[in-house]
Amino acid sequence: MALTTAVVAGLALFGLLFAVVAVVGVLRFPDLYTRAHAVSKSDTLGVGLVLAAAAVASGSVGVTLKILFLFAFMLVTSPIAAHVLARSASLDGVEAWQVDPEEREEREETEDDQ
Amino acid sequence: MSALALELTLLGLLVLTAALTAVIRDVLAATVVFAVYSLVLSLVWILLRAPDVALTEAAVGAGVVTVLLVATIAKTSRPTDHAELSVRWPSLAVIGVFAVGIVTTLPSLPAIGDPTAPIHQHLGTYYLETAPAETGVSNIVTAILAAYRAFDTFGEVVVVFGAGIGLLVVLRQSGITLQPTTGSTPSTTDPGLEPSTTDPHGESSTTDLGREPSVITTTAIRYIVPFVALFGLYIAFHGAKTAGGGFQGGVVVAASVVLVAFGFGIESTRRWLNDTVLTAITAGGVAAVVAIGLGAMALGGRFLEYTVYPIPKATTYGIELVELGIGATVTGIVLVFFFALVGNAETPPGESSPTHTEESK
Amino acid sequence: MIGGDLSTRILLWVAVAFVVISAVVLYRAYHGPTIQDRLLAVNVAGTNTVVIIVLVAVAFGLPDMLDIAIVYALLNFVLSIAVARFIGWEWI
Amino acid sequence: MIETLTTRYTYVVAVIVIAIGLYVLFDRNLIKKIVGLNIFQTGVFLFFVTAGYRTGGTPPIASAGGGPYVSPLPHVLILTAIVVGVSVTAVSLGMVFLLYETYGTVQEDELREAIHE
Repeated sequence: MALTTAVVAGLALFGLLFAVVAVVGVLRFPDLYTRAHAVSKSDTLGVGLVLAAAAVASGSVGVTLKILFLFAFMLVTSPIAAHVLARSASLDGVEAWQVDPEEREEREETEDDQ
Repeated sequence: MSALALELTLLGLLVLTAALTAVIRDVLAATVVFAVYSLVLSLVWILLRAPDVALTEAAVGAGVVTVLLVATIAKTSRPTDHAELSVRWPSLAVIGVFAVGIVTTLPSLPAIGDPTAPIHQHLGTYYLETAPAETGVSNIVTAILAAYRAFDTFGEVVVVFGAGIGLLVVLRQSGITLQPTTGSTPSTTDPGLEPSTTDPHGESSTTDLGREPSVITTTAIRYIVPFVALFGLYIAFHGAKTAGGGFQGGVVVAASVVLVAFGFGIESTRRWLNDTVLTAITAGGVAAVVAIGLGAMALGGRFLEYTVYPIPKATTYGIELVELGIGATVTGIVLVFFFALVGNAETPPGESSPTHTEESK
Repeated sequence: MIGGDLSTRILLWVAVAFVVISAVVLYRAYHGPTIQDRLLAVNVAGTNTVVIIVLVAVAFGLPDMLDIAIVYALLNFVLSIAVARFIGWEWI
Repeated sequence: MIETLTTRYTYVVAVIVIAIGLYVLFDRNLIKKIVGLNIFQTGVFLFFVTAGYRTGGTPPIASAGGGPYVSPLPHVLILTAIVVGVSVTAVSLGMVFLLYETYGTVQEDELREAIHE
């Protein structure tokens, strides 16, 4: 009994970590493309791990099959949704974020004299 | 303890999203926050052990209302990009007094979940005990909906049907009809939108949205649509055994057609699903429910009295057929909503209305 | 029964964490400079909702609720594509 | 007061959501009015479904030895109400679009002036 609880706890917390990372990415990243990038990767993985934890905790085959289908579906659709958003943004002329030129020169100077 | 914590955080988030929708000035940002509100609400229904209501909220919130709201916003106003907050204090004060007034009456209600509350005594227990046996259907909510209150559900189907017709009538005033533009007439002279030249074999080179859909989306949609449609039918068919029913299944099936519309161009989908098919589905659903009802009267029973039919387990089949009738009607009507409000891609709003000025609010 | 053994309690507390995450994502939904940012926030909130539904379904032992999670996964995808494609056409 | 909060907190949340729905209903923008109407409706639905809740209850789907069921009656009423609510929302969005087509605005005050001309 303790083993399954440990597995469930491990999977769930690890998955939660990735979900938190995804949300931090969504909030902190400078422009849409990096945010979409964060969501499509980290969120999908985080969700997958937590779903695995739920499947292990449920123990019944029926529930695990449904969760498997759910994860397979989200594995396909979540990145595509992020792709569609990014594409619609690029067609709308949302520019990607660049380090602005002055900042880049300062950075190069600091790297030279290190 | 943890269940209570989940319930309180969900209710907190529910109030937060509702309040945020209220204070955000930009209408599109408010609609997006309203979509999150609908997600949280569906979770609250699950915690209150109402799977049917949660499923309907899911189908409605994510499937119909948000898409229609965003469609109307994109067609009417030019939302500002910076969303500032603004609060109208006088109306807040008046409504605050109103809310406090109601809250003071709450102590007279029984505590939440109290088994001795009157709702669990009289009628509720009757249905819980007799419904499964009498109707042979394990989902008691569907049993009540389609058997005991079949006439009311019939009224609900007619309301949905009426809404579809009402929307078409309203939109006809502004020159928008469901007629697919036959042939490949260039959509508008506006240079911005390339004319949607449809090749002879019907595959339009550029979609009527004026943009080539990315290969990723079309192939993904091509593989996903059958699952979405199949799952919608499963919900509609299986409404008697597990949570689900005609309405929720109908919305999911309609969502699969919306996917096709966005994957392969609204124009070609409308030509595939032209008016005869749409009217057949919607009218067919309502006609099915009426036929079952009148058939019962023909056999000497009352309107929609399934037990009169000679076949064994008549009520179960009656319920499932009525649910399918609802499903068909709802699929047709949601598609009418979609094609009417979203579908007329050829005439971007600027052109069709004479009085529309360029910098409209 | 519900909060009974340890694994269900863990699942429920992880569900609470996901609700908090959805609340935090609201900032992007409100502030997001472009429309697509807001849609991304709804997308993340939708995925989180699916996970919460599965966790609650397993913790409370209600297998029927998984259908709701699947419906949400399907409709969130449709919502993202429909709105993103639709908005791309307009001048917004 | 505290006793109400601890045993009837969901009703209090329902009342708050109804109040917020009313507040949004008074907004200038017609589309936000429709969103406000939806929020107001869901507040009432929350009130109904919580009334039917029963501690330790299972969903009203008959299964062998299903334990104390939650009362199915509010669920049935709310299912019909949500369907009608969607129909009202769709038709009112159509009307907002028609108003925009003829008067070119969705703001209530600008609309009133445009109608008076």
